[in-house]
Amino acid sequence: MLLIQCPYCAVERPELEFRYGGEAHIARPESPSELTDEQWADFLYMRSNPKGVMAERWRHVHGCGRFFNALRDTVSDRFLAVYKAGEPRPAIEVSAPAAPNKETGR
Amino acid sequence: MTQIRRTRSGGRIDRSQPVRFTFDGRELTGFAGDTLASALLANDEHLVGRSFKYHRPRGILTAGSEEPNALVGVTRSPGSGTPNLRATQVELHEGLSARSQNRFPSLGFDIGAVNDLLSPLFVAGFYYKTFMWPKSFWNRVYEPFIRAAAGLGVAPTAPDRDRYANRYAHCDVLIAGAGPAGIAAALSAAEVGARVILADEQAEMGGALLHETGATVERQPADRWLEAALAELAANPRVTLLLRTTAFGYFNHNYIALGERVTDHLAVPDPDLPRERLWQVRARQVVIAAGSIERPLVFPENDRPGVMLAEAGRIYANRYGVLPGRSIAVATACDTAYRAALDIHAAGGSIAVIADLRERPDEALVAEARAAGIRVETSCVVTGVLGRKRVRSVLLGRLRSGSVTAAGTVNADCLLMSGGWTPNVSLHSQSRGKLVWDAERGAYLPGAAVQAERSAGSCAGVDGLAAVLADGAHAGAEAAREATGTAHAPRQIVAEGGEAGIGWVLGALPHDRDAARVRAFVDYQNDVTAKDVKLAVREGMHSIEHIKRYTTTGMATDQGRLSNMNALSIASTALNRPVPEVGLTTFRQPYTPVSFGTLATTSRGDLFDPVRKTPIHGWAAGQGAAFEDVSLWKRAWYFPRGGEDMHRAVERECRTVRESVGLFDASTLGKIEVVGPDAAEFLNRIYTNPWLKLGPGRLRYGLMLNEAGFIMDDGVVGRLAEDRFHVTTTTGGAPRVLAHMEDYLQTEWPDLKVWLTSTTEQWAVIAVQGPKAREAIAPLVDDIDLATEALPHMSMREGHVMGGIPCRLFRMSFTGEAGYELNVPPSRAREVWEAVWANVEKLGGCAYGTETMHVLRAEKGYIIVGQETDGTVTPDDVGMSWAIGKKKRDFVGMRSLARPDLVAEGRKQLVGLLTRDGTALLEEGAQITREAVPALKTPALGHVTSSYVSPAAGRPIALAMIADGRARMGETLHVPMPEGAITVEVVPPVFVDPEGARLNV
Amino acid sequence: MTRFSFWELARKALNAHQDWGDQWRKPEPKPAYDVLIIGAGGHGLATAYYLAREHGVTNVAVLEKGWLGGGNTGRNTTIVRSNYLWEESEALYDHAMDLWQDLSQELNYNVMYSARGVMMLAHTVHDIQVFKRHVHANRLAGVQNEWLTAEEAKAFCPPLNIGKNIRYPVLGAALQRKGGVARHDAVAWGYARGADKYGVDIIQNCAVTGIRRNADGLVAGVETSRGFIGAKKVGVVAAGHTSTVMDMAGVRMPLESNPLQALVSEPVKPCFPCVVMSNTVHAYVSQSDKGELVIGAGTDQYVSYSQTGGLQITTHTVDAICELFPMFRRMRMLRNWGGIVDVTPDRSPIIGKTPVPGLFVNCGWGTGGFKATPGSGHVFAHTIARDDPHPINAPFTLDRFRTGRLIDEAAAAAVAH
Amino acid sequence: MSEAILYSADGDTETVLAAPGLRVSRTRPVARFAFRGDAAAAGKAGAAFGASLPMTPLAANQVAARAALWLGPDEWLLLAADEPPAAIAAGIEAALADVPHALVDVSERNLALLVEGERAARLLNTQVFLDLDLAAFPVGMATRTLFAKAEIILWRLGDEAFAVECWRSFAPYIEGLLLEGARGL
Ligand SMILES: Cc1cc2nc3c(=O)[nH]c(=O)nc-3n(C[C@H](O)[C@H](O)[C@H](O)COP(=O)(O)OP(=O)(O)OC[C@H]3O[C@@H](n4cnc5c(N)ncnc54)[C@H](O)[C@@H]3O)c2cc1C
Ligand SMILES: NC(=O)c1ccc[n+]([C@@H]2O[C@H](COP(=O)([O-])OP(=O)(O)OC[C@H]3O[C@@H](n4cnc5c(N)ncnc54)[C@H](O)[C@@H]3O)[C@@H](O)[C@H]2O)c1
Ligand SMILES: Cc1cc2nc3c(=O)[nH]c(=O)nc-3n(C[C@H](O)[C@H](O)[C@H](O)COP(=O)(O)O)c2cc1C
Ligand SMILES: [Zn+2]
Repeated sequence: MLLIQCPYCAVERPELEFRYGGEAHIARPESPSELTDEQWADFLYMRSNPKGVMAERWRHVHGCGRFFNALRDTVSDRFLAVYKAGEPRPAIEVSAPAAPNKETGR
Repeated sequence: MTQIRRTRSGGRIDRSQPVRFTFDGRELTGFAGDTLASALLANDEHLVGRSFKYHRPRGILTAGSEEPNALVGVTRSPGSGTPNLRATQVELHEGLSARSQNRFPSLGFDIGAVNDLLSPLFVAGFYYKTFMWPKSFWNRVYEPFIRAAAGLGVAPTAPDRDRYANRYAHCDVLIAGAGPAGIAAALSAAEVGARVILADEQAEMGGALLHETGATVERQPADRWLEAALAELAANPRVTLLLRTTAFGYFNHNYIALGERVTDHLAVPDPDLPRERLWQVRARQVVIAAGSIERPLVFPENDRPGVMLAEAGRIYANRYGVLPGRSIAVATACDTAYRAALDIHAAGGSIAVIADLRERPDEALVAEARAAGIRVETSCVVTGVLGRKRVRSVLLGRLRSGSVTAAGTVNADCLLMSGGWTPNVSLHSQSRGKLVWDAERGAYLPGAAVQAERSAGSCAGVDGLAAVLADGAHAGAEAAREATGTAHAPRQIVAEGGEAGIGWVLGALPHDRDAARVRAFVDYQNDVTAKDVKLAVREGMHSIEHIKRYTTTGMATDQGRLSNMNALSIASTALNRPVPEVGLTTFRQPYTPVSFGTLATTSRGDLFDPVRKTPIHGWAAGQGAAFEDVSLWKRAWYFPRGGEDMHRAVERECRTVRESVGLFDASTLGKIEVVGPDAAEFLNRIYTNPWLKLGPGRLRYGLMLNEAGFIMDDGVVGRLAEDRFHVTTTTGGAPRVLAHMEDYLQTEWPDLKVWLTSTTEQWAVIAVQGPKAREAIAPLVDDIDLATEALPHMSMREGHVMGGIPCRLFRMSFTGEAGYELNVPPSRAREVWEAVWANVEKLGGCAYGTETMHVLRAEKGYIIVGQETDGTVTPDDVGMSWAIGKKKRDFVGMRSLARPDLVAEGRKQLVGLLTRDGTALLEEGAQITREAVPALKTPALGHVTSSYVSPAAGRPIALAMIADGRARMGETLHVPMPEGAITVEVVPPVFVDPEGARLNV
Repeated sequence: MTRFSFWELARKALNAHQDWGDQWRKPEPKPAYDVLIIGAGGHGLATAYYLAREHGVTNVAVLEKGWLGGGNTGRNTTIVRSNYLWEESEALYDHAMDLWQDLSQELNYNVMYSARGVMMLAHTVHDIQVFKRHVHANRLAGVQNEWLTAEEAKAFCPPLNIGKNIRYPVLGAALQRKGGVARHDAVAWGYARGADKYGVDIIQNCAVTGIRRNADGLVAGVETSRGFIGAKKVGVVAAGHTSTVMDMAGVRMPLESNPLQALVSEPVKPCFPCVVMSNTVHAYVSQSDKGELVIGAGTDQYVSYSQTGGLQITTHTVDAICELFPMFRRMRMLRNWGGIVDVTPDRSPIIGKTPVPGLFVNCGWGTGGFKATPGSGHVFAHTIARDDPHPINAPFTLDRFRTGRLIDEAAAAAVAH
Repeated sequence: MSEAILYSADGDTETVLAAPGLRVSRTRPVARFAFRGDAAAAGKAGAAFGASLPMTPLAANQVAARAALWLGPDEWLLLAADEPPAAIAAGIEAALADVPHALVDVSERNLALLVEGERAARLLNTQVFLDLDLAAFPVGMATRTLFAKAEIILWRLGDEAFAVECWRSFAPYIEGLLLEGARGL
């Protein structure tokens, strides 16, 4: 179970207090009706789903209730940063530590 | 004769306390402090189980949790046995009843052993190649046969009455394993004031110290020091010592799961004690001090009862006071087996020979053995054993430049073996730590840590008691420093004895036997032989993962703890690739099997999930209501009277509501108070409806879509004031809706000044519906004018009832009748309910449940989200375009409604259905077709979403979603059922009072 | 290639099984192929097999970054059923169901398809409505499915607790009798051996790291850890890794990858005769031919590629198992693992063409694609060979997320596996 | 800490469980409000309420029979045992007439249990996953968290005393688990 730092409560809490909110920084378009179907589908459904560092939303639902963002490495599950909603993605560009290649044993 | 193999003295057992137990129904005796294994051995019982596939007789191989052979079932009461327990871990208690497994009719004579004769056929992967013809035989003959033969013990059949507990814990330093390394770590860490948890899976702490009889620590005998060290730790309030507690899982972010076995070792446990307890520990730092595991030698017939690991033999002799045999041969590639031989010899055992694979073992050791009168052979390999259910003699071979010549037979009923030691890297690996191949030691060692953990002692490849203690102390101090920020020198502990064990061998040993006829076992429990591993490679299974899955090596209940390294080495040879290139299979939790009860802890019955009850629940239960589960809530479903079934009760309730008045508990509806200057604007964006112009004191039905344009929830919303709304949601949808609103509010429109508060449980809701509804409540209302002009349909007032009980009074209807909803404080709700009830009764009314509510609303064509809709339905589909604010620029889901498929022809639309014969009740979920007997795979036009006998319509009615439904009014369609199709007519989905006249009485 | 049979086994036993050969070759990659399949899971291997067998396209390579069958094919709970709701799904999964019936014989590899019945439990009035809708829809489509009362469910699965003493008592069940389980590894191996027989190259330890397109935007081949391999057509069948592979061609996907866990108990003698699924309390359980209870747990909520998951996911499922089968509290978990599943917004797969000419994708099977393996491979092979979808997979386009023509099994069924 | 003034348990009827080193009791009703707004609003609200709203995460401020618990950056729980809710609300609303905020009466929504005694923390840790060591969870700390599957607000009133606030319908579940946890603790 992940241990997640809430930037509002300033404490680390177990994942059970949090609800995942999917990829971060996908702002709802200002005027949806002006978008083409493709653009709207992009907003609704297309996700980067990266293997490596990902900006994602969490909500401290059983804590302060706030949404915030985090950078997490989706291979190691390690958090690199947490930041409040509305703040820009921090410039930490940590390359994901190479996953041990279990398949080949090398 | 009892306990003939018991030594005269020594060991940690309590000779003053004999303990009676049964094995396969036979009564035997051991001593307090014995394990089942040591007690059986004391009684010279070696044959304890049968193997998985070939049903070969098997004995006791180890003295620990890695035991693959001696698995037994232990029964406390009929039907509640625990299968597959390791005899080496089962602590003896008075009356213990254990049974051998996987044999029929008896352990000594097992019919399944024919499989052993067929073993030339039953090689790795054989079942993939056969049992395919005739086809029908697979399910009827072959598979049942395979299944019956496989499996080990027998699953319990009676519900488990035992309790299981849970505990969350935090610590600075968690130490897994309380051998010398773990204890030294604990002492050092505790010295700094760190919070320490020290857990060991055994019944006693001490690890190797429990049988290191010759060693001294701090110039005392090892066991004396151990006692003092444990006393010191026990006296420290910041240290938690957990016995019989296995660290079984190492999860993300230093989350470690421990399983504590609390009562299985007790003859008569205190009923208040749980059987097992799950510890979920978040540790700042972890020290893994899990020791190492001795490795078997892979030689022909190495699985015979009587063949045992050398250190296990030593443990039985030193710790349990049991000699593993009358005449004991030792085969080894490692120094530690000499210590075993010498200790057993000292305990009165007879050592027939030490056969050492190595050409030049440590001279001092050889000399010591010979001085004790023990025959030592070097360059000598064991090539097999004779005896079927017990070793009778041991075959030796002489090793010369790789080839083997026979070197005679030694009479022995026990063979101790050692192929060296495998560091226990399981937890490190679970924590995602890498492993590093150490060619010199022939072992994988823990590499760099990924989480906050370190390995210490034998599991880190550190050897020799003094070095292990020093390593443990260092690890403890380091861990404590990192956890607490306080540095402290590690505890200095001097020790002598417990020397390092040098020497090892991996893989199958060479022999001079007929290769085609003999079998050397790699994975004992799953009967995987060296030949199987080679066959897998021959068939193209070149990945170690394929080899594992094709042969099942490492997949038994010991998870390859003893076998993986040998299998790997054999594969490496067959593949002609170095070991580290072949790689290891993945270590997974649990470290040892953990019972489902431990994982489920207290979760059962009403504690499985919260049972939410409304303040009216007790009253309803008192009236004999039936309840249904809706999300976590219990809702009154119907109120049967005098033996009514549901249909009769519902019919009566429906009729009563339409004729006079009904009382309904709507407390479970979700409620959200939306407050702030931008509240109306917020709701405008969240709901399809317009809100800006709704006046205070007015109600409006709101429809909520998800961003994909599909109906997500609905409910009535009241405006309490300019900046304050009382929102209601469906019972099940309440948490979802609040989360959805918070999401948009916080992340899309943070500029809006509006806040949400759940008030679901601030208000109990008493719905009073029917032509006499006003009469029923009027006498109770203090300060609200109920006249239609003052309080028209879809309006609300705040006031009081019954002399000062606050009430938000809504005039609204979900039945088509005039109705009110009294929102009152839950603490007073029962009072109010009963007062209303008294009036309702006087008026000839009734209480009704959710089923009647469903019928009444269906008669009016009101949808239920989740019943008429299923996540693929738009407002227009259910004829609710009217709920969409036409002038709105945007709301959640609006853009999606314009997508091609959502505006396409042929969408399913809400309609009513009447059966042609006027009597048949359609089944909800039934399909609707054009033809009475459609050709197979003809797509249905739609399905019945709701169907009830309608007392008001005097016939069954139904709602349905049908393609182009609104254009089909009057059309005749069919509902094909197994017994034949039912003819239906498509009608508008309103069956009662289409004009809504009844609302305004 | 040796044909497998009892007699062959007996014959080979005479020479101590020394004469068995590779079940599939270990070829070096050729410079180019007509078709490259990325991902040697069951779906990828089946695709290659049917390309060769049904369409005569044999100049095919399957590229696998690890060992074949090591993805979700090798780590799933093997539940096979076809009683899905929507016509599109019924057609797809029942097509697979048809192929399962003779798969062992077809592949000459015993995949141990065991039609022991899959029973889905209803615990609420809403569950009953949903399951009955399935039963009726399935009947019209010729898909086996029947409704059982709680007592009938208990008769079919005696360990089941249908007492009222549990939090969500069992109210009934939907049963597909020909649903069941199969031996997951054998499916991968059988298809691998079958494809290999037709000349398909299966290249393991070969990770695709890039997708090359020519000047016209057409697919030209792939970069791999073993160099460039040319191809006219490329089919991506990479399950949990689909997004990363498609990203190499610049195509964004409506997918999220989550760890999904499963566990097995220690093996015991036969005690559980069928497959039981309950989405309401979250339990998926069957007993394998080896005797372990095979139990499906849930997904972690977050995107992860780690093949491990949280303890709470496991305990949550074991809670439910113990409620439904209270005798199993004394059973013990032997091993718990995870796989990475690719989940689409409507929980239905995407099988078909992509915006890139020559690039095809088969993904989004999420938590439930093992059962579809034969059917999926079969229709995907058709799609690649003809450059045109098979009627069965025609609705499962990527474009449906633009038009809104979703095939939302999750919304309709709320059943995962 | 003057917890007795705010939360009071009286009589045997309120006792959920009593064991050596352990006592769990139900409390008498108190007034409760969810207060939402920015720091300025909170400042004014505190002044009107009589116990200032803490600005530090997880802090609680108690003044006699009133307390304000920080629940989020714009959210506080106000508790009062000395006046009926309506009167308290009127006072706060009056002071905040021009300041955007939300004050919602949740007096009836919640119930509170007192968990006290030497083994209180240990008992709570059967279902609460927080570190309840005094250093990690000092007296006066309050937080929303989970008790098994029920959301609670946990407030440490003393070295060996905790208040557990929960939604009304979850109380039997929490009590049931406390009783279960107390066995063989
Ligand atoms: C725990 C669990 C339980 C499940 N239970 C069931 C069930 O009961 N019933 C059911 O029907 N389904 C179940 N599923 C789902 C099912 O396992 C999958 O849908 C199915 O196996 C997918 O098969 P596949 O061939 O598409 O994928 P996989 O078997 O995952 O194959 C994809 C392959 O692509 C390879 N690959 C990825 N990236 C690259 C690259 N860049 N280069 C080369 N190769 C690459 C991977 O290594 C992998 O081998 C379960 C899944 C899990 C994880
Ligand atoms: N490597 C060798 O060659 C070798 C061989 C034999 C003996 N020794 C001696 O053994 C001793 C090693 O000391 P040590 O402390 O490293 O190991 P140890 O074997 O003495 O102790 C390890 C302890 O960890 C426990 N354990 C293992 N996994 C566990 C888990 N997951 N959860 C809970 N408990 C677990 C075991 O029950 C055991 O008590 C030294 O005295 C050393 O000289 C070493
Ligand atoms: C249906 C099924 C049955 C399994 N049975 C066993 C088993 O009896 N013993 C075992 O150790 N592992 C068993 N496994 C788990 C595998 O050992 C392994 O954990 C899984 O394939 C995932 O691979 P990984 O753990 O190497 O990542 C089984 C897996 C599946 C899918
Ligand atoms: Zn927070």
